[in-house]
Formats: sequence, C-alpha cells, structure tokens
Amino acid sequence: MESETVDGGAVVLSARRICKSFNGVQVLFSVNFDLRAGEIHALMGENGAGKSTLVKVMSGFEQPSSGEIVLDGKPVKLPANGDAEALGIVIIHQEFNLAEHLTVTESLFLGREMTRFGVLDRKRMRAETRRVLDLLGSHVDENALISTLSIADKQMVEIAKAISRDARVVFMDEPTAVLSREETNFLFRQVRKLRDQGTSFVFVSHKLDEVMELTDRVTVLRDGQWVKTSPTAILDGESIAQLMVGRELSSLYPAKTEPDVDEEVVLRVNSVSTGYVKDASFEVRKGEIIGFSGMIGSGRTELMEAIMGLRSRASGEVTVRGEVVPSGDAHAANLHGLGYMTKDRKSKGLLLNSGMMANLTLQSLDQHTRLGYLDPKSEAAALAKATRRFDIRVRDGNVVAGRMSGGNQQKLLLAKVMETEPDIIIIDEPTRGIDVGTKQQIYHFISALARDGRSIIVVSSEMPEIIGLCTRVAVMREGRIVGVLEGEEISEQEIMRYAAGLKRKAAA
Amino acid sequence: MSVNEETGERGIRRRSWRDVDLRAVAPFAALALLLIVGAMVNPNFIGITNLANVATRSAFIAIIAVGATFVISSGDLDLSVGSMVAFVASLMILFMNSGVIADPALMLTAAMALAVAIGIACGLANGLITTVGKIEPFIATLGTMGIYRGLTTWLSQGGAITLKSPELQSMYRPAYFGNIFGLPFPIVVILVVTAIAAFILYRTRYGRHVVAVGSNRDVARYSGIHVDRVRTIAFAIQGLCVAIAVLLYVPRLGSTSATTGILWELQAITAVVVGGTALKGGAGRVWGTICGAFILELVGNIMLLSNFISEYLIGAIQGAIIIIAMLVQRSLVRKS
Amino acid sequence: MSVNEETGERGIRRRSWRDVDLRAVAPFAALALLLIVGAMVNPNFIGITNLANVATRSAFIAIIAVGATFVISSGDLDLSVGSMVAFVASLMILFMNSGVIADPALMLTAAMALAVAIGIACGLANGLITTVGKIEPFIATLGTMGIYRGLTTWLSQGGAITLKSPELQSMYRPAYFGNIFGLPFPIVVILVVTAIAAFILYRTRYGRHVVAVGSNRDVARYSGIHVDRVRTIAFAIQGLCVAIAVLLYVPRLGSTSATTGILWELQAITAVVVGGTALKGGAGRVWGTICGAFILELVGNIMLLSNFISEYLIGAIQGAIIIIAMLVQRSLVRKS
Amino acid sequence: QDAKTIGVSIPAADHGWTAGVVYHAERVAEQIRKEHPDAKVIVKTSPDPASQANAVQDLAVQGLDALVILPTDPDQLVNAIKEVKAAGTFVTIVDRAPSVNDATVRDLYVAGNNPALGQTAGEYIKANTPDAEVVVIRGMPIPIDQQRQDGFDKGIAGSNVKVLDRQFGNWNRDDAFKVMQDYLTKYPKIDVVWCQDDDMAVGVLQAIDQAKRTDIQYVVAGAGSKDMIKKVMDGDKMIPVDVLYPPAMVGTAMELTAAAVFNQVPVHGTYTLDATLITKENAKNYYFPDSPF
Ligand SMILES: Nc1ncnc2c1ncn2[C@@H]1O[C@H](COP(=O)(O)OP(=O)(O)OP(=O)(O)O)[C@@H](O)[C@H]1O
Ligand SMILES: Nc1ncnc2c1ncn2[C@@H]1O[C@H](COP(=O)(O)OP(=O)(O)OP(=O)(O)O)[C@@H](O)[C@H]1O
Ligand SMILES: [Mg+2]
Ligand SMILES: [Mg+2]
Repeated sequence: MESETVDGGAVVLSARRICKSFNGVQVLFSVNFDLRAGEIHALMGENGAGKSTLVKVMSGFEQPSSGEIVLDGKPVKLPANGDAEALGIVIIHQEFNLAEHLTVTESLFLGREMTRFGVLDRKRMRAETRRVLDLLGSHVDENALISTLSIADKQMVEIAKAISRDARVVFMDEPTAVLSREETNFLFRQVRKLRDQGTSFVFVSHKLDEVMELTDRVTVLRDGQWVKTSPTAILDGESIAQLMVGRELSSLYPAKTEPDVDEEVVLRVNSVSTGYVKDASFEVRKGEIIGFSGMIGSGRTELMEAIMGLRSRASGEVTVRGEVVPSGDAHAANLHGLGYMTKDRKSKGLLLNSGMMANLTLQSLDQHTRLGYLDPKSEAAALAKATRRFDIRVRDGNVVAGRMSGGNQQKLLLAKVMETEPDIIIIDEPTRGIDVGTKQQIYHFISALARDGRSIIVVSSEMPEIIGLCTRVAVMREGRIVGVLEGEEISEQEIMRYAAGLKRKAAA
Repeated sequence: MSVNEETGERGIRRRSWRDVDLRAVAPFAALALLLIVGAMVNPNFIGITNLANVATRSAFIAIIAVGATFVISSGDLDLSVGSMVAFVASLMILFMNSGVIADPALMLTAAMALAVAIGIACGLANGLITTVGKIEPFIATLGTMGIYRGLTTWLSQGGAITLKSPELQSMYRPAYFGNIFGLPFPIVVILVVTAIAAFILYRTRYGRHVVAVGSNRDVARYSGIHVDRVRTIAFAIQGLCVAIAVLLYVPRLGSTSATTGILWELQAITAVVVGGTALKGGAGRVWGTICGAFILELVGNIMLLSNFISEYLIGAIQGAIIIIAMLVQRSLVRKS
Repeated sequence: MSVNEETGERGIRRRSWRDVDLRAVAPFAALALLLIVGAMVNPNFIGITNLANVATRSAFIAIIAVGATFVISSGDLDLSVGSMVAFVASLMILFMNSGVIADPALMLTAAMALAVAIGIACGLANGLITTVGKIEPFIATLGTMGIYRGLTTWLSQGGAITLKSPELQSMYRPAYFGNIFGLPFPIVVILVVTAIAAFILYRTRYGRHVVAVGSNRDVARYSGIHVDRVRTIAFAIQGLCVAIAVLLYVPRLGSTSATTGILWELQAITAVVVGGTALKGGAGRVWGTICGAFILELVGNIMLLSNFISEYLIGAIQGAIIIIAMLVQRSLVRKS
Repeated sequence: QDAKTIGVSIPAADHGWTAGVVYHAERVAEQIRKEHPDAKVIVKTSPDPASQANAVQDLAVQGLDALVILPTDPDQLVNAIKEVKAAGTFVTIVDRAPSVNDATVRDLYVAGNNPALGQTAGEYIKANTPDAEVVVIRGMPIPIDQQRQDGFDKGIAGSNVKVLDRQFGNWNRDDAFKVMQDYLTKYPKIDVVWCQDDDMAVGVLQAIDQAKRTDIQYVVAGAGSKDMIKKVMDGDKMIPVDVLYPPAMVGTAMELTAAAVFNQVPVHGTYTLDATLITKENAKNYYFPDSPF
C-alpha cells in the first residue's frame, strides 16, 4: 500500500448534504463527500447505491436536488454537460461516452480540437493521442473508428480522454470493469503518477483488491446514504464488503460439484472456424461448468457467438445432443436450448429506451403468449420473480433500462437470458460491474443451475472467477483453443502460461 | 439482502401516468384545439355531416399511415405507398374491366382479393430490396416508387383507367359511401384496421419484435429475433394497408390515373409523426397515427371552410398550423 | 505479464483502407457504370456538349445537396429546400423588378446579397423551429415547406414572376450560360462550393462537431458541444446553399413561378444518400454527394437519349436504375 | 332572392395555365359579387383529384345553389359531382369532361377543346412545314394530355410531318428545358417543336438559344399566356403562332352560371370554345397585360 498520502491535504472538492431525486424518486440522501488534493479516494457501494449519481452530481452532469458543491472552499454551481472541465473536473463515465462514427483521435479531442489558423491540426492531435495511449500502454490505433473497437479498447479511449486533459479532479466510474489486469496496471501507474503531481482521483469500483491496492481513502454508500469514510490502510476487503452490504458475507464461491464422467455430452463443438477463430473443438457435459480464459482479443467471444449462430461459421459443426445447430441462426440455437449472455450489455444486450419488462421478456415472449396474444399479467409475474431472483434494485419501477445503475443492468441482462430457460448457458463476463454481494449470489446461482443438470460456459477475464467456479478451463490464444485444464491444473500461473503461448496441448 | 421485498414492491409500481400517457394524449389535445379553431371559423364545421365527411376521407391516409407506423417503428421508411396506391388500384380496375368472371359479386370478391395480394406483394418487394439488398430504405422505396408509378403510367397509357361496368360500380359504391348504423363505412374500416394494428403492435410477439428491431438492431439480433424477417413483414403489412386503402379508394372515384396518390407518402409519414411516433424508430403509436391523419385532413377542411383566406396562402397557413400543432403537443409533454 | 507486446502488435492494425475508401469510391463506380451504359445507348451521350449540359444542369441539385449533406450528417433533415428555392428566387426577382437601384451592376450585386441573406434567414428559421421548438425536423421543415411555397404562390399570384429589365437579364445571363476557360460557370460553382464544404466538414472544428452531433447527440453534449447551435448552423448552411443555387437558377430562365423547385428536396436527399451518406447521420461525404447529384441527372439524360423506351416507362426504369446503382455500390463495399 | 351561393372548384395554381384559371375565377367572382351584393361566391383550389373531391364535399356542406367545377381529372370526380347534382344543385363543368358527360352529371358544360388544341397545332405545322421533323414535349400523363396528343396526330395526318420523339415535360419550364436540351443532343436536325404549353415554351426557347442551333424553324406552344402572345404580336420568328386555350373560360362558365342562378336564364347544354390559332394579325385581341399568365 502506498503511503505517500498527502495526509490532511487541502480539500479540493466536496459535496455537502447532497440529495438527488429522479422523477420524485430519491436516490441520494444528504450525502457528504470530501476530496483532498492529491488523494485517490475510493467510492464503494452496492449496485444502485448511488455512486454514479454522486459522481455525476459532483462533476456537473446532474444538478443536485438540494445540498451544495464546494470547490476550493467556495460553494459553486457546476456548469452542465462537461463544461466543468474548464474548472479542472473531468469524468470517465461508467457508460461509454463515445460516438461510434468518430475515430479514436477525433473522440479524444471532441469539443476541444486543436487548430492552426482555424484549420484542424490533425497531425498534432494524432501525435498527442498516440502519446497518451502509449502512456496507458494501449495499442489502439489512433485512426481506428470507435465502432470497430472492442469494449476494452473503448474504455481505454475513454480513460485516455480524461487523463489527457489537464485535470485537478478526475472521477473514474468503474474504469477497470472491462480491462485486463495488465491494462489495469498501466492505468494505475499513470494514476499514481498524476496523483503525485497533485491531481485528485475518485475511483469507483467493485474490485476490492484494486481498491485496496490503489486508494488512500474509502467512502462507502449504502442505499443512497453515506455510511463511512476512512483511510484504506485501516480497512480490509472483508470489512469494506461488510460496510457495503450491511451484513457479513460468507465465502464468495460455492463448493464445486464435478459432473460424473459418464454424464451425457450435451454440446459438441467440432473444429469451428470463423474469421479469427480457427479450428476450435470442445465438448460440454451435462451439469458441467466450463470456463474460457485467455487474453483480451483471444477470440473467446467470437467463438461463442459462432456457436450461438450470431456469426456465420466458415467451417465446423456444432451439435446439441447429437442434433446439428445451423450456422448463423440465433433463433434456432435458442430452440436447441442454447442461451447466450453478451458482454456488451449497452449495445447488444438491452434496449436502453425500453422499460424492464420489455427487456426481460424480449427473448422469451412465447412463454407469455396466450391464444396468440401477450398476457401482461404473466409478464408482470415474470418481472416480479426475476427482480427477486436476481436482486434487481430500482427505486422507480418505471425507469428505462438505460437509466438503471450499471450493475442492475447487468442483472437484468442475466435475467433476460435465463428467462429462456436454456439447457446450455454461455455467459460472457457474468459479473461485469456487479457488487460483491450480488457477485456471490450470481456464483451460487450458476452453481445451482449446474447441479440442476444444466451446462454452463463461463467466459471471463477475471481469473479468480474462472478458478473459483469451473471444473474445467479452456484457454484460448490467438483464435485457437491451446489447452483444456482440469482439476489440480487449474491455477492462475498455469492458465497464464497457456494464454501467453508458453505452453500448449491438444484440445481435449 | 434484506431490502429485497421492498424493492420488489416498488418495482411493480404502476407505470407513471404523467410520463407515458400525456405523450400519447398530446396529439389528441392538438386535435381538440383544431376542433375549437374550426368551430370559430365556420359554424357548419362542427356539424355531423362535415365531421363525418372529414373522418371518412381521412380513411385513405389513415389506413396507409397505420401501415407506415409499423415500417417506421421498425426503423425503416416507405416512400412508395402513394404510387403503390395508383398501381394496385389500376390493376384492380383493369381486372374488373377484363370481365373474366361473369358474376359481378364473384368478380368483385376476386378483384378485392387480387388487390390485397398485389399490395402485399409490392410491400414484400420493398422489404426484400431493403433487407436482402441492404439498401437504405429511403433509396430502395424511392426506386420502387418510380417503378410502381411508371408501371401505372404505362398501364393507363398516360390516361385514366375507369371502371367500366355500371353494375359493378353501383354494387361496389357502398364500400365508400355506405354506412353501418349511421357510421360511414370507411370510418368503420379505419377503426377496425387500427384496432387490429394496435393489437398486433402492443399485444403480440411480432409487435414487440418490431419495436425491438427499430430500437436497436443488434440487441434484437442477440435476442434471437430474425431482424430481416421482422422488417420485411413490416413492409408487407404496409402493402396490405395500402391495398385496404385502395379497396376504399376505387369505389369512391371509380377510376385512377398515373397521378393518383401523388405525395400520399409524405402525408402518411406526417400523420405518423404528428401522431407521436419518432422517425428514428423504436416506438409506435397506432392510435396517435390515425389522430394525426385526422388532424391533417381537418387542417385542409378548415382552410376550405374559412372564407377569408386567400387561396394562394392556404399552403402557407397549413404549414404554420402543423408546426403550431406540434408545438402545442411538445409543450404539453414538456410540462408534464 | 509478458504477453503485452504481442497483443499490442495486433492492435496497431491500420484502419483498413479497403473498408473506408471503397465506401467513398463506390458512388464513383456507379457513375462510371452509368457512363458506360449511356455510351452504349447513344453515341452522342459521351460528347462533351451533352456531358457538360448534364453537369451544368445538375448544379442546382448538387449545390443544394451539399447543404443537405451538412443537415443530414448532423442527424436532421430539411424538406423545405425546394420551396425555399422558389421563395428566394421570387423575392430576388421582385427586388430587381422594383428598380430601387438604378445602376444595373449595383442592382445585381444588391439582389444577389439579398438572396443570400434571405436564404440564410430561411435556413435559420428551419433550424430554430427544429432545435428551439424541439420538433422533429421532418415535421418542422414540412411545415416551412408549406409556408415558403405558399408565400411564393401568393407573391406570384399563382403565376410567374419574370425579370423585367432586359438589361439586367443580359448582364446576369452568363452566370448560368457563361464559362471559364471552357468550363461552364455552374460547374465551376459546384466545384468551388463542394471544395469549401469539404474543407469545412473535414478540416474544421465545426465539421467535426457536425459529425459528432449526428453520431450521438448525448456524447456531443457531454463533450461540451453546443448541440443546438451546431444543428442550427447546419440548417443555415443549407439555406446558404439554396441561395447559391438560386443565384444560378434565376439567370437560366429569368423567371420563377409557384412550381419552381417542386420535389427538389427529394432529389437533394437522394443525391446525398446515393453519394454514400447515411440518413441516420454521423458521417458526411461531400464529394459523394455531388457524384450522387450527377448520377441522378445522368439517369434522366440516358432515358431521354435512348430510343427504345416508352415514355410511359421512364419513371419505372429510372427507379430500377437507382436501385441497381445502389446494389452495385453495396456489392462493391461488401466484397472489400 | 340574390342570397345565393355559388361554389367554384378549380385546380390549384400548379403551372401558368392553372394560375390563369385562378386569376380569372377570382376576377369574375369579384364581378358577380358586385352585381349581386348578397351573393356568396366561394372559390376553392385543389392540387389533385382526391382533394378536389374533398373540396367539393366541403363546398356542399356550406349549402350551394350552383357549383362550377374545372376538374383536375374528370373521371375521378364524377362521383363527387353526381353527389352534388343529386342534391338539386346547378352544376357547371368546365373544360374537362368525364367519359359520361350528360344531363345526369351536369346542367352546363363549358368546353375547352383539348383535342382541338392539338389538332390546330398539328394542322398549322402540316400547312407550313409539310415535311417537318417534329419533337413533342408532353405534359403529364393524364387524360387531357392524351387527348391533345390524339388531336395533334389527327392534325398532321396525311402529311410528311414526322414525330421524332415524345417525352413528358410535366408542364414545367425546368423539365422542358432539360428535355429540350436532350432532344438537341439526340437529334442533329429538328425542324419544329410542339410543346403544347406556353410555360414549357419558356424552357424550350432557352435551351435552343443556349445550343445556338439554327435548324429549328419555330416552336408551337399553346394556351395564350401574355408573354407568348406578346412574342406573336412582335413577330418573333421562333413563336409565329400560339394556340388559344384560354384560362378565362372558367370566367365565362361562371358568368353563364350566374345568369342561370340569378336570372333563370336557360343556359343548359354545351358551350364549346374554339382552340383559336393566334397569329400576328389577331394577337392583340387576346393580350391581357394584367393577367399573371
Ligand atoms: N437519470 C435517471 N433517471 C432515473 N433514475 C435514475 C437515473 N440515474 C440513476 N437513476 C437511479 O438511481 C439509482 C442509483 O444509480 P447509480 O447509477 O448511481 O448506482 P451505482 O451506485 O452507480 O450502481 P452500480 O454499481 O450498479 O453502477 C438507481 O436506482 C438508478 O436506477
Ligand atoms: N490479428 C488479428 N487479426 C484479425 N482480427 C483480430 C486479430 N486480433 C484480434 N482480432 C479481432 O479480435 C476479436 C476477438 O475478440 P473477442 O472479443 O472474440 O475476444 P475475447 O477473448 O472475447 O476478448 P474480450 O476479453 O475482449 O472479450 C476477433 O473478432 C477479431 O476481429
Ligand atoms: Mg454506477
Ligand atoms: Mg470476450
């Protein structure tokens, strides 16, 4: 733990008795928050606790319903829409804040383009972009269109955008949720450097280890209320979790149950190739949880999408209980009992302008059809059940999906996929942006499904998740499955070895 | 998690009436305003005959616009509907003139079936060119607009196509001029078509899929929806609605020409948008749409009944009224 | 974690030139195809005179469409351009006929300045109604379309407004019929306008903002861009382009009427879309747009020069050609 | 006794000729109002058949004693007209007759003569340039245009006059300009242009002028707009004649109708106007410098 905290450093920005309501529904209750010069301050809380809302209020993107923001000891009304940047306050949004049609450079400089004699200085902007991306260890091409980037790369651009501005205060709302460990390390290095130069950071994350590693102080919110602020050094992960959830947490991962060796093979993937993925073969037994690990961009998502018929397969075959699943037909895959939860909840998972119910039942409308028409009562019942089962917390049941907190969106997405009652469930990044309490719930849920005789494929970049849940782990590298690990072999070092290409073995 | 129960309960809370309903009600408010204006302009305006006339003749645009609501909700656009009306009507009349079926009742039934079939086929063609050909719907249907209109010109050899048999004509006439329990038949058709459309859009799986596709194609695809099929069917529904409009149009004038239905596509789209459906797709308001169609027709009617406006300025005032009606709507929604 | 280097390398992949450039080139490929078809249809087609004629008369739509590229890129739509042409031209001619300035050269200059000012004002009006009034641009400009057209009809009392002074007329005539180094003057204007537009769209801050606003309004707003201002200015640019088109239009026939510019909005939008700009906004291709305008004019020209097509079918075949041209474009882009 | 209402339904001013119709309808309406102070004369314009049918309905709602209608497309309006007639209203149809044009549809028919407009033009060309190669610019694909074409063909029948091409110019000067430009590209030699409408002639003349072609001997237009009649009067070589198809006919119809309504003058039946050939000699009789057309 770093200890160069500027202890008792001057308070730069603070929130005093902030209340915030949306459409008459209160989400922040008289919250106080102080940010000192040159500190990294973690903001923790369950999904929907109000972290993002507080961050938005303190950066001018939302106006508080009551209470005041104090900058350098003076109460201010922050200008809206990112204009607070002029005051040195920038924010990395939890939702991506990028326009798909622009290039990386264009996005980075949007709203503050460099010009020479009124003409865009594209060369200088490109060079500057390259410089900032390199600082962050990102290899994103500065001329690439945003629409062609992976989520992680978009997040890096988003971070680069904030870092590159001369900021006094940087709010980072779950910047690492979609990043790999290395990318996170690069980011942290940069953050510490800037912190040492006097920049203050607010770091929102559900990753306890990162919070412990990076931050100087922690503030915990629960249900929109301030619970505690204290130096990170005197806390440990467990106590933070306890503060957040308001009770003690039992062990995160449920006990593993291995399926019988003679259990039926339900899914067989036979040398499937697509654009990038080459010759992938594996099989999944009934009641099994198999993990897919690998570096970012190793092709896991692409393989899963190919299995699901969301991408056409160049060659190879997918069978479920001996029946061939046609290529390029997602609906047919569903009918075969396959279910897929995308990692990209914003642009592929949820209809952001629709309410919870429309989203939840979109994929499973058949279940609610009576004599050819949809039965709203049956849908409402499904929603009530799903909100309980997945602990979806919204303060306003009428809110559209795009306005829900990030974690609750993730839960809604999971609920949506589970509504189809698939036998074989592919979950891409199951707990992205999920708080610890709910994480535990989701793990137990997955495990219960497996015990129930369903098969689960977990694609995850979080090593502990893979190790804690799965009885078998396939590792991908450059579009190929380079090894399938079992039992004792499953460990962080071993998986890394395969992922890095230091080791490989024939697919099981 | 102890907050559970309580969150759940809150979750089920009724959809806030202020938020949702006012937006749906707004077009009707604009309509009410127009009715008041109309009544001030001319005392005849509020008479049953006049209002029934206006409602009756809004039938064509209203029914076409109901179809357009599907296409627009699914994120597409159909510019060909006006010329499709001309095309379907021409073929229908030509068929009736051909006299291949001797019995008039049978002939009429066959002709109507034919019109419906052609309408759906034209709609399907639009849909397939757009989805399979992956061409912007604006261009694809601009192309078919030219094609349908051109074929009509060719069929009519530049003239008009008129229903010849007086027997058929008098038999068919009530389809536009008749009434059921005092309600003009076209109004009955509008109501039935709209009710069915509302049912499909709000109460069936297909309707949900339309909105999902219009709202975000990727999300729809990842939810196992056949996006192209949904879009194509929406175009086919549009074609069907055009055919239904033709079934009312032919008995009214008993004839068509290459100029039939010119600019109806603009009117239909306007009706949809005035009715509260956004052109970007992702939400459809069928009842709003027919309200929009009625508003458009009413504006024209008020112009005609008012006797103090230079007819040169009619277009200008119609334009101004449409803008004002939209401003009224917006301010209503914003106030809520 | 040592894998870093290598993952990196893959990341550095250049923005694929095939992906981007072919899409920009596609309209030109369709144009080339048309030129070949034209040459086969009629040997006169490829003659300099004919091609110059076509290019010259595409000037109005091309210049208007350049403005439309801004509006469409920023995610809006302007349906009023056709009637705006009529309105601006009428006022310009009326001003010249008023004879308030005796010196013809001065009068002409003043009239041109007036036209530009009115065009910009009309565009601004569209922009403000859309942004401040928060009305869908489709409806807002449909309204102003009616207003401008109605005012024109009223100004002309339904007839034509003709430039009276023969002196002014002969002085102004070269603006359409003249040429510079053998290049017809309107073509020069197209090229200059497009070059300036391309510069603004691709090389200035404002151009960036236009694309950002069209791509994602919220993102643009969050980046501190004044979204409404950007949109309004795009409408004003559209108005300016309309005014420039008028400056070329008036010398051609020396008169306007209430029917001038009818349906030009559809043509302008078509030119923009055929040129590769998506109607959903977020990307503008100015050079593609003038290519699109030229394609449209060429299709009509080929139809007329061909000897084997019934004049009744011209519309149908034009429609088909547009669809085919788009399919050619698409297949080119997809193959890449 | 003078408190009568006359409804006048005419096409919207969508080109010069219809603009003339609107002008004359307004002019005569004013005149009737002056003569009969209690009379109501309501003039309504409509852009297409469907909206004209609506307009007729709207006029009927106001209680009509007489209807004067110049239908945009007669066959499509027969039903609407019959409706009015059935209510006992005096009906006058102007210019464009439906296929069934008898006392069941109207009381009075004031006929412009569309076939004659074509025929007069054709006969003039036949008489003056019997071996001419002619290009034709049509209006829009609607019946009256077809009637003019048929009349023209009848007019040139039995001569060596050859029609090289017929294309639509939509009664629009810009479109006519384009079509003419392309004709000039397509045909190295053109003797005569028949463009049947004065509006389109404006575009045609500009195109010929631009191409500096001297082979075209003259242009025959039609309608009788003040600009073209002026040219005829001035002896313009390119516009030696014009075929009269006066928009003022609507005024004639209104006057006759007023006579029927107010003074019970029996004016039933058909009044046909000639498609007079305007030449340099008689041009001044048809020149109205104040008309917008
Ligand atoms: N614009 C809005 N309109 C309505 N409700 C909103 C809006 N923004 C946030 N909320 C609600 O406020 C509550 C707090 O959301 P917030 O995004 O601040 O949570 P969070 O702590 O960031 O959660 P997470 O960890 O899941 O990101 C949620 O119930 C959310 O639905
Ligand atoms: N060298 C390369 N050539 C072509 N495409 C590549 C290359 N490297 C990566 N890609 C792209 O990366 C994608 C693989 O990313 P995918 O999302 O499937 O990986 P992932 O393992 O799921 O990573 P993530 O953690 O980002 O989800 C492929 O679709 C491919 O387009
Ligand atoms: Mg959040
Ligand atoms: Mg992945």
